[in-house]
Amino acid sequence: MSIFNNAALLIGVPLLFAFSIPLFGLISKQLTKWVTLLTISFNATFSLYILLAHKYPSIVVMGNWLPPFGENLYIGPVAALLVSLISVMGLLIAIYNLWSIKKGDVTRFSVLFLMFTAGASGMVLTGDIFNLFIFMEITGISSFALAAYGPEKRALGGAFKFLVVSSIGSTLYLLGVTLIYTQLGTLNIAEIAARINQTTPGLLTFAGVLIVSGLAVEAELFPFNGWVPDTYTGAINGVSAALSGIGAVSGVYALFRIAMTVFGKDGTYVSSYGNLNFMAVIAVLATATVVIGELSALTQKNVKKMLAYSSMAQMGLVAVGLSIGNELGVYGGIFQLVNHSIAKTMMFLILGVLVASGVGENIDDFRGLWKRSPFLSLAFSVGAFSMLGFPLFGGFWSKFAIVGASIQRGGWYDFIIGLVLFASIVEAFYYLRIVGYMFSSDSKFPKLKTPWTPTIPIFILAVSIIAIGVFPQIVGTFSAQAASEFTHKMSGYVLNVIPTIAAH
Amino acid sequence: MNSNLIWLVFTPLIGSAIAAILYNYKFLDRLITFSTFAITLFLVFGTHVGQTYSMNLNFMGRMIPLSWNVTHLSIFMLYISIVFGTILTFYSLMDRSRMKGFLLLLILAANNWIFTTNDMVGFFFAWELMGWASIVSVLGGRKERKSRHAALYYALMSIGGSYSMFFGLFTLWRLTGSFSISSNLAYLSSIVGVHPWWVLGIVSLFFVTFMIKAGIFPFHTWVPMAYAYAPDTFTPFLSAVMSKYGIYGMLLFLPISLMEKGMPTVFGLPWVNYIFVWIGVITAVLGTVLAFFQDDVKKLFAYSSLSNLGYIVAAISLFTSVGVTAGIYHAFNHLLFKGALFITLAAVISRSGTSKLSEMGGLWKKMPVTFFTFFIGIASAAGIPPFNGFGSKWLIYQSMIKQHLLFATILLFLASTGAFLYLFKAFHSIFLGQLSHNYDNVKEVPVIGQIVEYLLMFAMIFFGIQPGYILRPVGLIVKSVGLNPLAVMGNGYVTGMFSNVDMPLIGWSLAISFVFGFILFFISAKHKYVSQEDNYTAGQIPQDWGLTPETYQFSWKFYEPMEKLFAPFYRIKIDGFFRGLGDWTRITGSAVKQVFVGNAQIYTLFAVVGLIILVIAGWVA
Amino acid sequence: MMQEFLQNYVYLIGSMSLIGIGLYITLTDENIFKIIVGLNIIESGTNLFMVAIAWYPKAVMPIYTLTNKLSINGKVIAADPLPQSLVLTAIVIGLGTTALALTIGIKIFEKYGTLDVRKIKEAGR
Amino acid sequence: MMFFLKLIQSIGVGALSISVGLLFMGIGRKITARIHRRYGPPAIQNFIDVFKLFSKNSISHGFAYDLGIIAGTSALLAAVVFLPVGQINLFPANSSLIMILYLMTMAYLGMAMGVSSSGNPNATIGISRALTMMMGYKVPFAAVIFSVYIFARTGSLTNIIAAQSGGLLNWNMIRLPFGFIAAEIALQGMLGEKPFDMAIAPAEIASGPMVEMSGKYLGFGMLQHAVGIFLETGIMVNLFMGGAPNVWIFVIKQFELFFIALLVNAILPRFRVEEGVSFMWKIPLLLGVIQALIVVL
Repeated sequence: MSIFNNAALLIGVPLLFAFSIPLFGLISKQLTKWVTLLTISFNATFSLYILLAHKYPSIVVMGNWLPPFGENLYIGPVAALLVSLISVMGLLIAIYNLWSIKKGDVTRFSVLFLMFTAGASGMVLTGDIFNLFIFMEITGISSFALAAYGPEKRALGGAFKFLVVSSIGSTLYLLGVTLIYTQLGTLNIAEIAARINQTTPGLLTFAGVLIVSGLAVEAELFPFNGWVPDTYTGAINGVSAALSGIGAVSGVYALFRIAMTVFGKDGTYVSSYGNLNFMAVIAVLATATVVIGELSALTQKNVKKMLAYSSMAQMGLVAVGLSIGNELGVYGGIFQLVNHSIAKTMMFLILGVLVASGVGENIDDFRGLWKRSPFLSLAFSVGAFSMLGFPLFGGFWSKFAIVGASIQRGGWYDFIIGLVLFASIVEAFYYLRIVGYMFSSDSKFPKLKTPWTPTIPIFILAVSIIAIGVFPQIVGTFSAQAASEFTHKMSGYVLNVIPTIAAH
Repeated sequence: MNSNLIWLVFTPLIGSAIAAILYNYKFLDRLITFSTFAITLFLVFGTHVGQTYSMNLNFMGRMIPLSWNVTHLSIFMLYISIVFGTILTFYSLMDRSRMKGFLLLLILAANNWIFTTNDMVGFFFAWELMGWASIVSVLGGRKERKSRHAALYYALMSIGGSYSMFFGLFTLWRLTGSFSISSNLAYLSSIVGVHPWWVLGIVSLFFVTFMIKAGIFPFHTWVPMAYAYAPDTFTPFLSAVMSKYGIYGMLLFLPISLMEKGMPTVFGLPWVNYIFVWIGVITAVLGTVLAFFQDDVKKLFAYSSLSNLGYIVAAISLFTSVGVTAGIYHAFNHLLFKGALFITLAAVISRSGTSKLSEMGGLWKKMPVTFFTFFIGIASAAGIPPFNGFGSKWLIYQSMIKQHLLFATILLFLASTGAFLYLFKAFHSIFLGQLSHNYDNVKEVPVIGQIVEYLLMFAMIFFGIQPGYILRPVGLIVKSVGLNPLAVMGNGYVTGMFSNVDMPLIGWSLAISFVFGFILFFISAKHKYVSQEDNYTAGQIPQDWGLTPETYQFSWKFYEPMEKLFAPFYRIKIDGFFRGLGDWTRITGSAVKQVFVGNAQIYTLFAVVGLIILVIAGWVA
Repeated sequence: MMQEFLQNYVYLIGSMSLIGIGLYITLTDENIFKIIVGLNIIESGTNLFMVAIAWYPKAVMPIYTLTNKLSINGKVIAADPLPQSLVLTAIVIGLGTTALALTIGIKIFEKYGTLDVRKIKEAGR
Repeated sequence: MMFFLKLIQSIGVGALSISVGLLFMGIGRKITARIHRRYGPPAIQNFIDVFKLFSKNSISHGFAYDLGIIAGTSALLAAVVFLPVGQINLFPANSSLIMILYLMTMAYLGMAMGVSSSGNPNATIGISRALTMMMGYKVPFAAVIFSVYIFARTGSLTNIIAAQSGGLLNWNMIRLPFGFIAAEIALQGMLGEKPFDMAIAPAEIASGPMVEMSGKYLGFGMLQHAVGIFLETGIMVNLFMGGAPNVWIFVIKQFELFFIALLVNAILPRFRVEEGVSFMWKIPLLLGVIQALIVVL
């Protein structure tokens, strides 16, 4: 156990600045965006430092109360990777927002955006099951408000749907947490994980069902994901990017932290305590999500809605990978999470730039885009190819690992991956259709003038997709460590937090 | 050491990156593509059989060994593909089509990787890379809407194929724990006697991929679309080189059939091989029958490619020494003559601006070099000695008859005769007959194109009368897969089982009889040249009733009697199956989409119902 | 007997009933504000549930004074104080959510001109 | 030295094939006339015709026309040297039947190219009909030759002849009767005689391929036809009648086959193209397949 209390700044600094932004807002509204940017860039720098300087595994203890008595943050390989991902995505979206958020309530948008990032980072970092709820709600409330931001009325509808479903979800989660607390009398994830076998199996199963259902709302798993298409479509593109690049990341993380670390059994394939194997449950839900998401996107004429459905399906793929429960599968799942976050963020940002320059959201408006804006259409294709898992792009490696892991596991996972691959063919159809439209030359419209500010994040994201595709070690090293953390519950997590705890 | 194998892959990748950056400068893009092909060719000169190289890829948190291994087959394929690619890219220097050089280079990287790799990770990576690069390449055709549809269709088939291979390679990995191709094949060979059905299942997963890529029945439906609507300069590569990847893959797996002791046999062949022979024959006949009636010249030759790949598959499926020799030899010959034909087609289409047979005609007066290249190309394709297509077709017949596969042989002969028909149809409709006044200003292709055409003509004649230069390396390949190679008596001989053919002798015989023909022609009475309208018309003057060269050209419904004969065949639509699958998926998609009704309450209801189901599941469990 | 049962379980039953009532309202009432009220009732139910599980019959209050012994013979007899503090947090969060939901509700009424949840959807999906 | 010897011998075979072919054509005209109760031209009329045609001025449509028509004759002459003619077998190691058949295709291609480049649609229609018909007769013929291949375990004409040595009963004609009948019908199509002469139907398409030919071009056409008759009947003789000990018997055997074709030609009307092809794919193919089954099983 090493203690690295400074890491608390990853949550503290954004929260501090989030609430002091109204003060900056008094000086200038535009200033608040720069404050957001700087704050998140601090977060990004610091989290990347933690990741690259290998400052993990370590914990943050509050007020010198060592866990299990005090609340703690745990920075393991997973948390370090995902918090870096969240911060970097946040930073890039913040750069985009410099250009995109001009009118309206800029100050409050900045507040909400910082809170959103802080909440998501908190979800990933926390080592306490109730704090997870709190951060979830922080993320949730700020994302409802962000989703409702903007001039369009569909944003409000989407945000409301998100709010209702998400409220139910968090209630379910809280009920589940309470049930576990009645059994074990603790809220520390490590301690619960170590003592989970001391619970009554029936109650544990019930609690697990509640928690999995609650977190599946955030992780966008069917049938808890009804909000996804409307919210993603309704929100302005920067927010959609943040929801898929940041919100979904923390949601999936929370789901699998509970399912694998808390409920899981150590073993070659993670399975769970209780009467129901939650990994299998998640696998079924995730497969349904992939198939339903891709099929729904197939006939979609609105590109933004198509991206929303695709986002849902991709989260399903991530969950399929993680739920396989062997090291390779988790590796693939985490890798896919990173790839999806990068690619989908980039595609939503591109869509934002296009919509702002007068290109519509419909697929027909993408005709001849190659002639009008080569850079954006190339970047969009790169993102699409990464989604489809084409080699030389990041998505290849993650899809490769996920398929490999499920076939390695065999049994009914062969069937699952068959369905997933069928859905991938469907996905290939609608993405390649857009690419085909973009590269046709029958556009009569003039060239687009692309503003340079949003071009920076898009360029960085596109280059990083190709970089990951050519050198998969960039992400692979970390996601391999993450896989080892997820699949070795005791040595990977519990003993790093509470070294003294008796092995069960 | 032996790191040049790595550079075979990296040089095209680097070239591709540079070409992509210079995309807007078309000539530079093409120039870099050509130079990269040439440099890669030099790298191949430094490659020899038995070279190996391996490196570790840090992947999945462990080291995955990537290995390269140069076999006789791989070096043969490398040479023929890269030499042809170099010629093609040289041709493309003057070309106006929308082929993207950097995509071609990506395919080249994949090409070199596929042919030299000895691990399935690299094979799959390269396969997928080749897949998407070719899909995007198809997008740039002249008719955008159609090429988009073709690319999508091709993409779905190709990706479906890749996923089949995905399953196969990981299943092998699960069984053996290794990605190495050679050790996995050895493993399959060792267990084929014990669990033939298992091996059959795994191998068929791979074979689906290869059949899709090679366009073998029943996965041939993408071929005509993709070939026809790809950029004109890319189609030669698609047809000549890329269809051979499937053949290469089949050749990797076919040696397993030698070990199939437990399986029943038909005509001395394991029944799986027997089925594949018939699949090849069906492909050959199907391609021929469908090629008769195409009006789009590229589609016609796409079906022709289909037919020729059917020949190759039928031959290599026999897996006898003559069969494999004939198959590989025909693969080479097909690469050469179909490459030449598609290059001349690109030249014709770029000059005339149309690919419709019914809109062309009489172009031989305007494009004589192209005309002669095309003539020798169709002579090769029809298997006329001493051009290069004959030897392999002849060997294929012999290999089939050796196994007493009489009906298959008859059908192949039918396909070959039919080939002559559609080849002549294309030849007539493009080059012969009446020259339309639209093409009065058509010029011969530029010098670069003419150089390429002369080169291809020379190659088709040279490899026709000197088949030993190909048969010797093919013999080495045949030996390396564990069969007895055919004896090669000399550079000029094709040695069959039943008889030999001395190709230079045929060449001499033809040449001398032509000399006599010309002497007779020139010593006899004079002739004068007349215009194309000056025809025998039973005393009437066609121009009087408004006849133009276009209406005087016979190119519509060229083989109408055949159309009547084959009418029952056209009702069977394999394409319909895939389209039906697509429609079904789309309908399901529209239906599934209705799940997301847009009502917050319904969404909540979903969540609650999901919860209840999970609770019940937990209860029951 | 009955009384004892009620004494022991009244809060649990009550909290479950509240959650049920809230869910029923959320699922059946088409008015946005009533849905928000339903959500709020669910939250109250959850909070009550949390408080209820912390307490058991004859538990003493968890404040250490000279007269209020928290344990007898090493057995804890005080109520668990932690859930109560958790509930405080949850109530605050619930407040935030409700406030935001109401705001969005008002905005929806302004833009859509209706409070019927069934009519808040986009054309063409 | 060897080269020149072979060269001169080849020229001799070529000259033989031309003369025998022209003679057959002439005799054919005579016999047909007699069947039609006419007197008919003398048997050497075709020699006279060829000389006459080569000495007349003519019109041409360009070098593709010239080249194609020369190729039509030359390629057949190139093929005929590989045919064992009685005791004359110039290249015994190189008499593969399939090779000869494919080399003949070169002649068809040349002819087709030449007449099509003239730009007269009648010629092209004739070629289209001829090729369609070729598709018809090649298939039963292929069935027969592959049966012979399997039966004789060889593909070389030299060896096929050797396998039939030893008297009439060893002839493939007797041993493979169905195959012989099928090949005989296919020969009718190959020679372009009625009822399979739709390619040159004078009343419909003005003699088809020959429509633009005049002077020496028509002369080349006649030579091609002559060599074609010699080659096709010669193949049949070698395949089914055990070859011949010397040239004279060989020619007589050829004539027997040609005579049957003539008789059929003289009394039958013409098929339509698709009727012709479907006839070929019904009766001769069926016979060929029956023969093949007998051989294989």
